[in-house]
Formats: sequence, structure tokens, C-alpha cells
Amino acid sequence: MSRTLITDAQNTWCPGCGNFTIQFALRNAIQNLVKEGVPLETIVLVTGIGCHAKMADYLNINSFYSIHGRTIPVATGIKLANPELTVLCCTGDGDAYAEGLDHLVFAAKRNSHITVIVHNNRVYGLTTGQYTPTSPLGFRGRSTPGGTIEAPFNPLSLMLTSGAGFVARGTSRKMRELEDLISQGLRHRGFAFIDVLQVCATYFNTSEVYDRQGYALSDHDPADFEAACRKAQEWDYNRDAPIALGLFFRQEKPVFEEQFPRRSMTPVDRGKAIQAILDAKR
Amino acid sequence: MSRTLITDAQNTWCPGCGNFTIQFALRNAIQNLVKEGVPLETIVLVTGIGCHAKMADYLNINSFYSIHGRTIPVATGIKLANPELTVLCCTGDGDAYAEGLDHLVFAAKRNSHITVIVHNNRVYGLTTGQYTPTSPLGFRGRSTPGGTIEAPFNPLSLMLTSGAGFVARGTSRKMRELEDLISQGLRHRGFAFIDVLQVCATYFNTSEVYDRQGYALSDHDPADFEAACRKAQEWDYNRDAPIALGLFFRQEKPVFEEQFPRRSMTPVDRGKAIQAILDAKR
Amino acid sequence: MADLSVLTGGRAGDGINSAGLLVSHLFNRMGYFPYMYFDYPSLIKGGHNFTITRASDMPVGACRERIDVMLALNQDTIDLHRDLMHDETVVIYDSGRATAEGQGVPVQEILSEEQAPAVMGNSCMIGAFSGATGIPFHIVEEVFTRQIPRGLEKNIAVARRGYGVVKQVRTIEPGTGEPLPLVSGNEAIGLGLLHGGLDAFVAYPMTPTSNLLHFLAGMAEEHPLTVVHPENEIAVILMAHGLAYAGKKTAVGTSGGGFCLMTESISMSGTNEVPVVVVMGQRTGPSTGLPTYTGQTDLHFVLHAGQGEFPRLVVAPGDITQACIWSARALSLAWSCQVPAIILADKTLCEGITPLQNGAFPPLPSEERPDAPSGREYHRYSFTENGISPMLYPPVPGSVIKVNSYIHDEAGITTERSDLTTRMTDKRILKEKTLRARTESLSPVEVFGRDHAPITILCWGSTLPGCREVAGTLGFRVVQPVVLSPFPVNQLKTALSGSERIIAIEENALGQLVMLCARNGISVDEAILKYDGRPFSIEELERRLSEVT
Amino acid sequence: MADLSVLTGGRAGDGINSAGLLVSHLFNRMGYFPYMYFDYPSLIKGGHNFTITRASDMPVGACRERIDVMLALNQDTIDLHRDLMHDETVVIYDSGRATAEGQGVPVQEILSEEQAPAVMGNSCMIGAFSGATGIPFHIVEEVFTRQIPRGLEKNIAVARRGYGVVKQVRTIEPGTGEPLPLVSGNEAIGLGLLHGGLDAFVAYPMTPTSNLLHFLAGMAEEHPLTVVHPENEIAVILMAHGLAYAGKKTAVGTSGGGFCLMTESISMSGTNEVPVVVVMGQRTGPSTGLPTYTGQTDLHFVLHAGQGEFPRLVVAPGDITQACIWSARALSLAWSCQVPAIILADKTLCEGITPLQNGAFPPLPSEERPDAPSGREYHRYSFTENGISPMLYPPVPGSVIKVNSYIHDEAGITTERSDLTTRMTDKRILKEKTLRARTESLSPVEVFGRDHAPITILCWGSTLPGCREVAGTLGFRVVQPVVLSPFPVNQLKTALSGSERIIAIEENALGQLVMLCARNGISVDEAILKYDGRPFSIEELERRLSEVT
Ligand SMILES: Cc1ncc(C[n+]2csc(CCOP(=O)(O)OP(=O)(O)O)c2C)c(N)n1
Ligand SMILES: Cc1ncc(C[n+]2csc(CCOP(=O)(O)OP(=O)(O)O)c2C)c(N)n1
Ligand code: SF4
Ligand code: SF4
Ligand SMILES: [Mg+2]
Ligand SMILES: [Mg+2]
Repeated sequence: MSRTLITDAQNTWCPGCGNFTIQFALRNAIQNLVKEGVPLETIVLVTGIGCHAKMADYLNINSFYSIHGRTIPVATGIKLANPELTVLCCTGDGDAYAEGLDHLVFAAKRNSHITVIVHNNRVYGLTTGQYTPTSPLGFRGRSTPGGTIEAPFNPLSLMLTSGAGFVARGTSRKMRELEDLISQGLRHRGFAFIDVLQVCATYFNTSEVYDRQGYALSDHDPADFEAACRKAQEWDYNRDAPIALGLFFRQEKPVFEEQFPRRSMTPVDRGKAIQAILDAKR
Repeated sequence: MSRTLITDAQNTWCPGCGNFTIQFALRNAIQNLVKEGVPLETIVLVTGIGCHAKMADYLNINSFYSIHGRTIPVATGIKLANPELTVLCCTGDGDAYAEGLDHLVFAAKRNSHITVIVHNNRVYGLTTGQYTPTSPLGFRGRSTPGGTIEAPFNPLSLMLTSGAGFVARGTSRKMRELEDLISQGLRHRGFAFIDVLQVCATYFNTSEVYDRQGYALSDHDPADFEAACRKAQEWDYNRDAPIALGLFFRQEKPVFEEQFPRRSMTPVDRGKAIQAILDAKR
Repeated sequence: MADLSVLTGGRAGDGINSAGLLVSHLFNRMGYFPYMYFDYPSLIKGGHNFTITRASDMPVGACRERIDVMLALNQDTIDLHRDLMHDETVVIYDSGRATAEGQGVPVQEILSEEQAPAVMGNSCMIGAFSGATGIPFHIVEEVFTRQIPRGLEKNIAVARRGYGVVKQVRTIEPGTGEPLPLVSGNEAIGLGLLHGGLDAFVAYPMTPTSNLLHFLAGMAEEHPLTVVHPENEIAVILMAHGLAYAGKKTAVGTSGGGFCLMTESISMSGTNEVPVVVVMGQRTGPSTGLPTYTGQTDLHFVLHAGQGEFPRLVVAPGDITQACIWSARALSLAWSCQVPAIILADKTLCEGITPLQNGAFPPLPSEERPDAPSGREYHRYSFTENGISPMLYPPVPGSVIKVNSYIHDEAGITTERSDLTTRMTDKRILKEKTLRARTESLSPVEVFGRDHAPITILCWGSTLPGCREVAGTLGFRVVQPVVLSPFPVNQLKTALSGSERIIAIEENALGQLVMLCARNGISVDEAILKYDGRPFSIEELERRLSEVT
Repeated sequence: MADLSVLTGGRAGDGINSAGLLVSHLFNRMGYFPYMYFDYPSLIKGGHNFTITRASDMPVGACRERIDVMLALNQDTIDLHRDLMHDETVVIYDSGRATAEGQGVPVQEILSEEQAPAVMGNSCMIGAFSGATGIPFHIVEEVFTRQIPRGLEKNIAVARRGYGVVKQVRTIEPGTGEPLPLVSGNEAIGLGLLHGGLDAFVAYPMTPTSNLLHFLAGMAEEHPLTVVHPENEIAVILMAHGLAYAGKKTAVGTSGGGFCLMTESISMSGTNEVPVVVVMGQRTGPSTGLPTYTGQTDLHFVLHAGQGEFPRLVVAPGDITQACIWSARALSLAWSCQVPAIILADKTLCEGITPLQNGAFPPLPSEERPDAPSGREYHRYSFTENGISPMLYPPVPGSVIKVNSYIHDEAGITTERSDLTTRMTDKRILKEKTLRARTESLSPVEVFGRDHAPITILCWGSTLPGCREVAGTLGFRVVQPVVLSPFPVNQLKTALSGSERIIAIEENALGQLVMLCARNGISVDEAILKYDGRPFSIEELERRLSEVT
């Protein structure tokens, strides 16, 4: 692999932004994949719109820089088109948990073979700091100057309930561990969901909380659904509590895209198929 | 209450359709509410588009016959406008679980004080029988003639995870019990969710299954979240299993709409507010 | 006989659509050109449904207000359609369900005597219809054999009984035509797309294009075609974007409400140049409107849907053969020019059934697209003379393929530079030119009727067959732009030249084609508009035309 | 002095917007009319931001390509804007961050000597600016006192130091105007809506209208106003439907992408007659485009968005005062005619800042709406002479209030009848007439510049101030339709009458107003178009106009 994985595009994330960590963790995970023999050109990144989404400009790999909230159906479409491709999404919490939540639930339900990395900074970064579905209750953002009146939801629980076969949580405060989770996610045969607690240096700097409360999951069996649900509920994205990091749940299930035809119809196929229909309708 | 609750509109549900049962259960629940002193004119029904949605034509009460998938935000808007109103949705499974799933999750998260009755016939009725998110795996609908490849999700679990404060399941096979659940839902201060297993006589006649597998929840404490989650998982909307009917979970929480101002600004208020801003910007 | 109309009516759920289709097939076998219109409200069982099959020795595609044979499966059919009957209308009715003047068929009795299930009642009525009109029974047998997959023998037996209980009151002489395939507009669009190279179809059900989804889902059972019905229309079009980005020719189907939800991604297609093809079946609006009725009210919406300015192909086929031809072309042009394409149909076209003429599968325009440069780094959006960049799909060893909804540079990296912004818009303008040139070579404007006639009917979409027919009678010319974007102004002017009077016919209240013409310097003298959800009948067209000519 | 431009530049995150605003306030206090343009890329920190404050003794609203004072907080400011400098440009720069010819201010040193935090660096530069241009220090104190809520004394101290370290190189004579409130377009729209009776505002953030959400969310902290930011734009507009159904005057805010998601419910508003008001701020498209730059590319999209045909109000204010006036009117007209209304703005208007002229809050047109009949049963959609039905909100004892997205009867019950379908469309046509009459009484077309001048500039939206200015210089007339739907054809014709040459000016590639005029029989001779995301400068307008006149 001679190509560098970083483009020449000027990086415009704020100093101290957690996206840098995610970028390097992801770059490393991709490099490892390539080392293992996955051709780089078979990897495709889909992003939404937001600070997180700039990953599409910064990583020198195939990419589909989509619109706000709409990474996942694009990724499923790509995978459907060609199951040889490794398809991953870098999406924001505004993107995946608000604007386009339904797609996330359905990708889990279908077990679409894509990896979804949520840059969960718990704020809308690029639109200058409004609350998101994972902001804590009382969060003072620009659309809620007096503090939000909505408690956050728990994306891990939601994904477990929706049927996700790979549910993990990392943080931009721990790059090695994150790299490892992403690597595992990319290797998982089926839908892989990684909620990354990402620090937004400008609008919601949670470094201290994640450093203090975060701990690595251990003594936990990722095959145990009940245990995963319990662990997921330990921290509700709101109140102070220990924040488990690592792989919560993994289970292989039939993959959505594998149940579709691999080859396309040839022109001769088409002619015959059309003729057969016409004949039947005479 | 002199007004009859049924309009003159010609009813066009198929013979044997479970919607009739829901209609009468709902009518009775409303009548009870009115008997208890809730003025009929303060009740508002919001429906989506589908067979279920014809309820708006058939019940002689205030109604907002919305578009496909979009009952819930309309209902929240109405409740926000006037918290004196009792606002309920009759929505379909295509409506609430596919087209507009995100709104359902967010209404639960917000604890919007509305009652959502899902006519869950596990099929798109009005568009002539396609699978929905709660159709069993392998369901042969018109868009999936060879059978679906997606397992259903479990709406009760999803609602519990999303923070719903009232989660219940009824069936069109049991009108009395359904009436009771609806009555309770309408009285619940906050978001009330009722999944109604409704028989579609034409495209998915599940009467026999519901009659055979359905049983009334008993010995169950609706205040116990864990127990509710377990009970909800007993049947996965797919394989044969006992189907619990009744109130799974209930918990009071702060209501979304109560945290907004009740009164409007008077013209004098407006003048002053505008002047104050102008002065500050000089 | 040259023109015969049969109305088949009954309750929703009684299989009226299939019964009407069998009637149409009988005419098809007899050597006529049938046209079937299906009228049904938005409900599943119990309401009133009817079909009108009109058969002629010329291709037709609109109904008359005169019914020659009425096949009544219930009383409503008799009561609701009296105004269509004339002195010689042959009425055949199920005597167990209706009373009328005409010939009653004791369907129930026959079924029980034949130990046949209730669903075979229609076969009995079809038999009676054939008997009364003198269609030879071997034709009935032939049609049943070809069209009724299950319980053939019993169906034939029941039909034979129906055939026997009525007396022949008309004679239908065998026509001269060969039986052609009878297809609906939805099927024609589906076949055209397949011919055009369709790899994948994604849709969320919505009348009037749900049946296109059903048709292609059926195809996918037997052929390597990817058909997906996802959670909603937003997912639909975004999956299409993903599929197309990775090289699969993809179309989606919807109607107005679903189309609204797709507009954001149509605009994305304008910027990211990923070709998506949308089959948009109009119905009566606004909003939910009349879901099972027709209209031509969305032309300007589809012409302008999505923020920003970008080229798009909009074609509005006027009949089933055009639907087939232009669906293939739309897919092909979308890919050759890397633009979004919209196939604008309506309920009349989508659900009407007529024979597919020969020539519906012409060779496709070649998909000229520049090759990717060898040796140089690949840029998804490289500037070229005609605005069309080389389009590759992953995986391509050594190449990075980036598409982007932001304004981007040639490589697909986001930019905010003012010069690049202008250049990318200029690239889109160039693409529109290229698209225009390519559509212009495919006769985007059709002319029918009397050459150089001084009076011209200007129409678009599904009103074409009716307009063609009345123009034939009245000696008018018919001009129909099939391509509506890029609007073929010059061809249209040529087609209209010499007209002394141009009369537009549209099924909307605003005269949307008239508006489009006016904007392009073409003035229309008169507009005949209708907006009750029902297609124009021949008589209505004649009446309204005579009022203004 | 009659015309002075100050460019303030630095990195995103350096508070350039606030610094530029303080400069504008200084001019405001000095008795001038400032106009501030804010240019920033879509990122949070580090990229290059700049503002241009132009001050004049006449109201202005567009920039010049000449900068008289440059306030450079970093080196980029110097390097990127050299082309705007002239021989006498006064350059003031933070000598710790930039080197340039001009007067350096040792901001860092001053701050540490004053023990002031880094954020006060801008105050130091503002002080230096005032010192160099001879703005009396008491004016600086006055502005700081009014505009800087926190740390006032230290800010003043720091400014005083800045004031002292430079030498005065220009003199700004006090002007004669009274200080007016300086507001942004977003604020003007918000204030107009409040004046118009706004009860609730619902929005999902999207540039360039996010600040409208922020502004109204701030208002809601102190006043009984309902402001909601829900999960996405679909929820936004449907909540608005619910709020409006229950009697609350509601507006929503968005830009192109979000607007796409709202189109389905705009169409619903066409059928269910629930008034919703959408503030639509255009930005450079298509798709994500350039999120923080401007454009006028969505006119036809908003005119036709949503399936089906229905009346809608579209107003495109040209400056901040019009934005205030017409936002109030849009809300009021939407409610009086029960139609959807769109306030079409763009980034230039939304985020530009100028003084709000007196007269921005005229009395509202009266909301004439028929009363509900007493004694008779209430019907939400009863037929009336002008198409406007009595509108009640629940709860009304004894009345049932049904709204419906299907075609319905007067009571709001679904119908599929052809006669009712036609009548309901006719009702919508009547409503459009009524809406037209009501807008016509509010001078929907504005005329500026020289009376009866033979050359007319035709423009719409935010290009107005620039056009007005160059027309003043060149002796042209300016005609601006503020209302774009129902299109005021007659008023526009009157306004244009006697023009020998009509030149349209638009920030798009297609000439969308030109297209709209053509459709309405008004032909435009020339179109000057620009589509790089940046607003026209005065010089550019003059240059382009001189090319064609
Ligand atoms: C349909 C639509 N609505 C709104 C926006 C404006 N917008 C752009 S990015 C963004 C929020 C992004 O938040 P998140 O997904 O959390 O990303 P972050 O910037 O925090 O990484 C929004 C609302 C848009 N581009 N499109
Ligand atoms: C945006 C949009 N997409 C699709 C449709 C077509 N449509 C009408 S009803 C319906 C399905 C209804 O299914 P469900 O909500 O389960 O209701 P049911 O008929 O089963 O009661 C669909 C897809 C529509 N009206 N609007
Ligand atoms: S705003 Fe937050 S998320 Fe965005 S680049 Fe800055 S620090 Fe990162
Ligand atoms: S199709 Fe099913 S849900 Fe619809 S009316 Fe008939 S039985 Fe009821
Ligand atoms: Mg975020
Ligand atoms: Mg259903």
C-alpha cells in the first residue's frame, strides 16, 4: 500500500477535537485490514453532514459524502450493490440519532453488513452547539438557552433492542482501544454499531467525565444478551455513573445483503425475461 | 352528551376487520371519559393514512387526518398548543413503525402527553398487503412474494427502551380488555403507548394465533421496569409463544408539554418585548 | 364492429380487475385492440369497483361515455352507471345479486351445481358475456388456458355453463390483428427499465406505482434483480444512491407524497452526479387527495424539486408503448449524463392496460461516457468539454472514488472557493446542454393527426391516446412533448409551426404545460382543463373542443 | 465622509462577528448607517472569517470592493484581502499575529499588562481602530456599555490602551442620524413574526436560519412563546400543523435541505387548510452546497413544492425592514386565507446586519375571516363566496372540527366523489383570488430609483439594496416584486411600464425571476447572473450593468 491514507485537504477541526483521535484510530484500523489482505479500493466510507463528516475529505479512500442524517441507507445500498466491499459509516449523533434515527434502527433490524461509527459528541457541532438526543438533561445549547427539558436516550440499549449483532462503545479519549473496537466492527459479519463518546472541544468538552468515569469492560461475555442490556443501562447518558467501554454484545445472524443475487442480468437474460413475460400476457 | 360518536360516513372496512373492535373499544373509552366529566370537544384524534386511519372519518369527534407516518408530531403540536386537550393517535404499524418510526421514539423520550394506539395488523392494509416491521419472518406480501428476509422488531421493547411511561398491548380479539387499556392510556399523565394486535381479515388473518396464544397479564407489577422488559421479550412477534396482553409498564414522569408557557403573549406584551429588543440593539 | 365498450362492475374484493382483464384478453384474442380502465376507491372490500374495456380495430386508450355491454356483479353496477347505457346496451347480471332488465345469470346456482368455489363466479359471468356477444367458446378456452393459472378445468366448466344460459344478442366478428401482449403502464415501465439495464429497484408502496414494485418483486423471484422495499421513501432513494454509486442501475417508484421525501436526495444527485431514476406516478392532489384517481398536477413540482439548480431529465410517456421505450431511455440517459431522471406518469397510465406495440424495445442510445484517464490520478468530477466526467465504481485498484454533496473540486473534496463554485455550476450547465443534445436526437416531441392541420391539440402524458383519437375524428394535429426537461423548445416550435390555433388539454387546474410553454415563448390559445380525478372521455374531449373551435 | 468600509478579519473562533458588530455599532452611534456582511466557511475554529462593515450617510446593504480600514487579527486577513486595499487604506493589525504595513497593536502585551483575558483582544483592536480613525473615545465607551454585557470596565481599559497606541490617520466627522437598532435579517424576521402574532416557533437548526431559532429560543426564556427544536424537519412542520390546528400562530425555519423534507406537509396545508409559515433561507446549492454562502436558486422550488395545486403565499423581502414588515404580513395572511406561506430569504439577508428603519411595525392587515355560523352545524370547509371558510380551533362545545389531507366534503369527511373533488379545487382557486386581492392591497411590488427612467433593474430578495444603490448612481429605476406568489402580474407591469430596457439581476444561473416573468408575459431584456455563493458587490453590479447598457 503505497498510498497515504490522509488527503491533502486542509483539516478544519478545532484544536483538541476528539475527531482527530477517531480519524487516527480509523486510519489504523483500515491499515490493519489492508495488511491482512483486504484491498484498499474495496473499502468505502459513507458520512453524513457535520464535523464528523469531514472524515470523507480527510481519508484518502473511496467515500460517499452524503446529506445530514442519511449515511446508513446509502451504506446498505453500496453493500447491496457489491458485497465484496467493506462499507462503513462515520456519522454524528445529530445525524444518526435525530435526523435519521429510523435508518439506524432498521439497519440493525436487517443486519445490514455495514459498520456504523457514531461520533457521539452529544452536541450538534457544525451548527454551533445545539442539544442532541444524547445531551444530558438541562443542557444549555443555542436552541435551549435555559437548558433542555428532555432526558437523553441510550443508544446502546436502543441498538440492542433493535437487533444489532455488534454493539460497542469507545471514546475519543482512548485511541488504542477505539482502534481495536473499530477493527473488530469492520471484521464482524453483519451490522456493527460503535458509539464513540467523542469530545467536542468547543461546545461540549466532556474529557474530564469520560476520563474519570470510563472503564474498560472486563469479565463480560459479549455473547450474553441480558448481560449486555444490563451493562448498557449502567450509564444513562445523563447522570454520573461508571461508563463501560468495549464490546457489549456480539452475535452472528443471517446477513441482509447476502440474501440478494450476486450477479446481474446479462443483456441476453434480459431479452429472454422480457420475452417470457410478453408471451405470458398475450 | 347528546351527540352520537359515530358519523354518517360510509364504513369501508372489510367484513371481519379488527378495526371495528378498536373503533368500539375507543368509542366506549371516550364515552367513559366524557361521563367522568371530560368535555367531548376537548378530545382530539389524529390519524395517519391506512385502513386504521379511517377512524378519523368514522368517529364524530375533533380530528386531524394527517399523512402517512405522521400522526405523532401533529399530536404533540396540538397538545403543546393547548394542554387542556386530550390528544390521541390512531396509527398503523406501517405508519408508526416504518414511515414515521423516529417520531414514536421521540414522543416516548420526551414523554409527550398523548395516547398512541397502534392498529398493528402487521401488514400494510390499504396498499394491499405488503410486509411491515412487525410481520413475521418469511411473510409473503406483495413486495416480498418469496417471503421477507427480515425478522420483525419488538415494538414493546423498543418503547420501553425509548422511555415510554405507559406501555400496553391489546388485541382486536378482546374488546372489553382493549377498552380498558385505552381508558387507562387516556388517563395516564404522559406518553401512553398501546400496541393493538389487530386482525386484518383480508391480508393477514391472525385471529387464531391471538386467540390461542394470547393471555392476560397477571401477577405482574407494571411499576417493575425489568419485569416489563422480560415480559415484552416473551414473544418476539415472530415465532409462536405466549402473547401477554395488558399493561406492561407504567411510570409517571415530567410531562413535555407542561414545561411550556400556557398563556400567549398579548399584543401589549409583544409591543413591549419588541421595543426592549430594539432598545438593546441601538 | 369497430368500437365496443364493456363495463364490468362489482364490489371491491370481487376480482373486478381480473374479470375486466379477461374481457380484455378475449378481445385481444379476437383480433381487436382492447384498452382497459380500472376505477376503484381507496378501500379493500365492499366499495364499488368497475373496469371499462374498450375494444376497437384501432389502438385506443381512453373510454367512451357509452357502454355496449354491462357485466354487473352487483346492483350498484346497474344503478350507478345507467347514464352510460343506451338502447342497445346488453346487460348481463348476476341474478343472485342484482335485478335489471337484461339477462340474469344464476351464478350461485351454477357454482354449487358445479361444486365450484365462489371465486369462480367471475368465470361464469365471463362465459355469459362471451355467449351473449357471440365470442366463440374456443376463444374463451384459449384465454382461460393462458391467463388462469389455477383450477383451469373447473373455471372452463363454469364458464361454459354461463355461456349456455344466455342468448346471443350481438355478434363480434373476428378482427384481423394478432394478439399482442396486454400490459399495464406499470408493467411497461418495468419492462422498459429492464430493457434499459435495470439492476435494482427500490420502493415503498404507494398508489399508483405500487404495482410496479409488485411486478419487479415478482421478477426478482426468478431473475438476478435486486428489489428492496425499505422503511420509507427517504431510505428508498438513499439506497438507490448507494447502489448507483457502486455501479448498479437503479430506479425507484413513488407518488407525490413519497416524492416529496425524495426531493432532498434528488438535489443531492444534482451535486454528487450519482444517477437516480424516479418513477413518479401522479394521482389527484394536493396531499393524500384521491389516492386511487388521476391527475397531471405535479409537472412543475418535478421540474423544480430539490434546492439549487441542476440538470434533470423529465419524460412523460403518453401511452404504454412510449412508457416502455422512454423508461429504458431514461435509465440510459441518466447514466450517460449522470443526472437524476424522472419518469412522470399518472394513475391513468400506470394502471391502464393496452397491447404493447411492436417496437417497444428499440436499441438503446449508446451510453457515451468518457473513459477514465489511464496513467493520471482518477478524479470523479474532472472537467471535460461536455461536462460529463468519467464515472468509475469501487473497487478500482489505485483509484479513489469520492462523491460529495458539498460543492467540491474535481477529486470530490469539499471546497468553498468562489471560482470552483462557479466552475461546478458551469459544469452542470454544460451537462444540461449534453443531455439536451442527446434527448433531441431521440425525437422528444411527437406529432400525430393530420399533417399541417391548422388546429393543434397540445397535450402531455396520459391524455395522449384520447387526444390522438379525437384529433383523428376532427382532423386536428396533436403535438406531444414526451421530454419535458430539458424542454425541447425548438422541436416543439417546429412541431407547432403553421398552427393557427393551439389548444392545450390537461388534467389539472392551472394549465401546467401551458405555463411551461409560455415561459419558453410559446403561446397557447386555449386550455381545456379537468380536475376531478377522472380521465377525459372521448365525448368530453369532443364536447370541450367543440366549445372552443 | 460618506462611505467607509472596514474589514475585520481573523480566525473562526476569534469572535470576528462580534468585533465586526462593535465596529458597526460605533458607526451607528456616530450617526451613520452601517451595513455588516459576515463571511465564514463551514467550520468552527481556525478557518478564515471576516466581516465588512460599510458605513454611509445613506442606508446601504451591499459591500464595495474597496476597504478603507483593515482590522487584521491574523496574517491571513492581510494576505487574502490585498486586492481590496487602496493607497489610503488604514491597516491596523495585531502585531503579535501578523506583520504588515500599517499600525501594529501589541495586543498580547496590552492584555497581560492589563491582566485581561485573551477574549478581550478584540476590544483592544476596536480601541485601536477608533483611535486611528478619530472616533471619540466616549463613543467607544457608550457602545461598549450598551453592547458588552460582561467585564465592561476591563474591556474599556483595554480599548483605551489600543486607542492610545495608534496614531490618528483619518477623521470621521460625526454624522447626523439618530442611532437606530442594528438587527440581522434573522432578527428582523423574528421581530416581524412576533409583531404578526407568533405564538410558537419550531425549527431544526440549519444555516442560514439557525440564528432565528436561537433568537426566538432566547425570547422564549423571558416571554410566553413556545419554541421547540425537535428531532428533524419532518417533525418540525408536523408539530406546526398540530399547533396551528389548535389555534396557535406558528412558524418554522429551515433552508433548502430541510425544506425538501417539509414539502409533503406544505402540500397537506394546501388540502387541510391549516396555515403554516415557513421561513426558508436559501444558501448555495444544490444539496449541501456551500452551507454558509448565499444564493437565489430556490424560487421555483418554493413556488411549486408539494404535489398538487394549491394557493400559497411566497414573499421575498429585499432588506431588513421589508423582512420585518413582510414576516408579520405573511403570518397574518396565512391565517386570514388559511394557506401555507413561505418567507423566502437567503444567507445575505438572514445574516446581514443593518439598522431597522422606523415604520417596520405597521398595523397588520385585518384578518378577515368569516365567523362560524351560529345555530347551524359547524363545517370546517364550508363553501363561501371567497373560498375562505370559518376556522375554529378545539375545544368548541357542540362543534366537531375535522381537518383532512384527503379530498373531503365541507365537514372534513373523506370523499372520492368527482363533483366534490372539482368543487374543492374551485374553492382553492377562489382562495387564491382572495389571497391575491389581499396582497395586492399591500403594494406587493416596490419601485425605487429614478421615476420613469428608461432603464429598469428588476430584482428580488437580498440584491435589492445593492441594486437600489447603483440605480441611484446610474439614474435607473428599480422594480422589486416582494410578493412572488400569487405573482402580482398587473402591479409588476405597471411598475415596469415605460421601461425601454429591463435588466434582471439575480444570484443564480437560470434567471429564475426572468423565467417567472416570461411565463406571465413579461419579457426581460437582459439578465445579469452570479452564482459563486457571494453577493454582488456594488462595483460588480456597476461593471456588469455597464457591459449591457
Ligand atoms: C436536512 C438538514 N437539516 C439540517 C442541516 C444542518 N446541519 C448540518 S450538520 C448538522 C448537525 C450535525 O450534528 P451531528 O450529526 O451531531 O454532527 P457533529 O457536527 O456534531 O459532528 C445540522 C443540523 C442539514 N445539513 N440538513
Ligand atoms: C409518503 C407516503 N408513502 C406511501 C403512502 C401509501 N400508503 C398509504 S397507506 C400505506 C400503508 C398503511 O399501512 P399501515 O400504516 O400499517 O395501515 P393499515 O392500512 O394496515 O391500517 C401506505 C404505504 C402514502 N400515503 N404516503
Ligand atoms: S465544534 Fe466540536 S466536534 Fe466540531 S470540530 Fe470543533 S471540537 Fe470538533
Ligand atoms: S385490508 Fe385488512 S385492515 Fe384493511 S379494512 Fe380490510 S381487513 Fe381491515
Ligand atoms: Mg454531534
Ligand atoms: Mg397495518
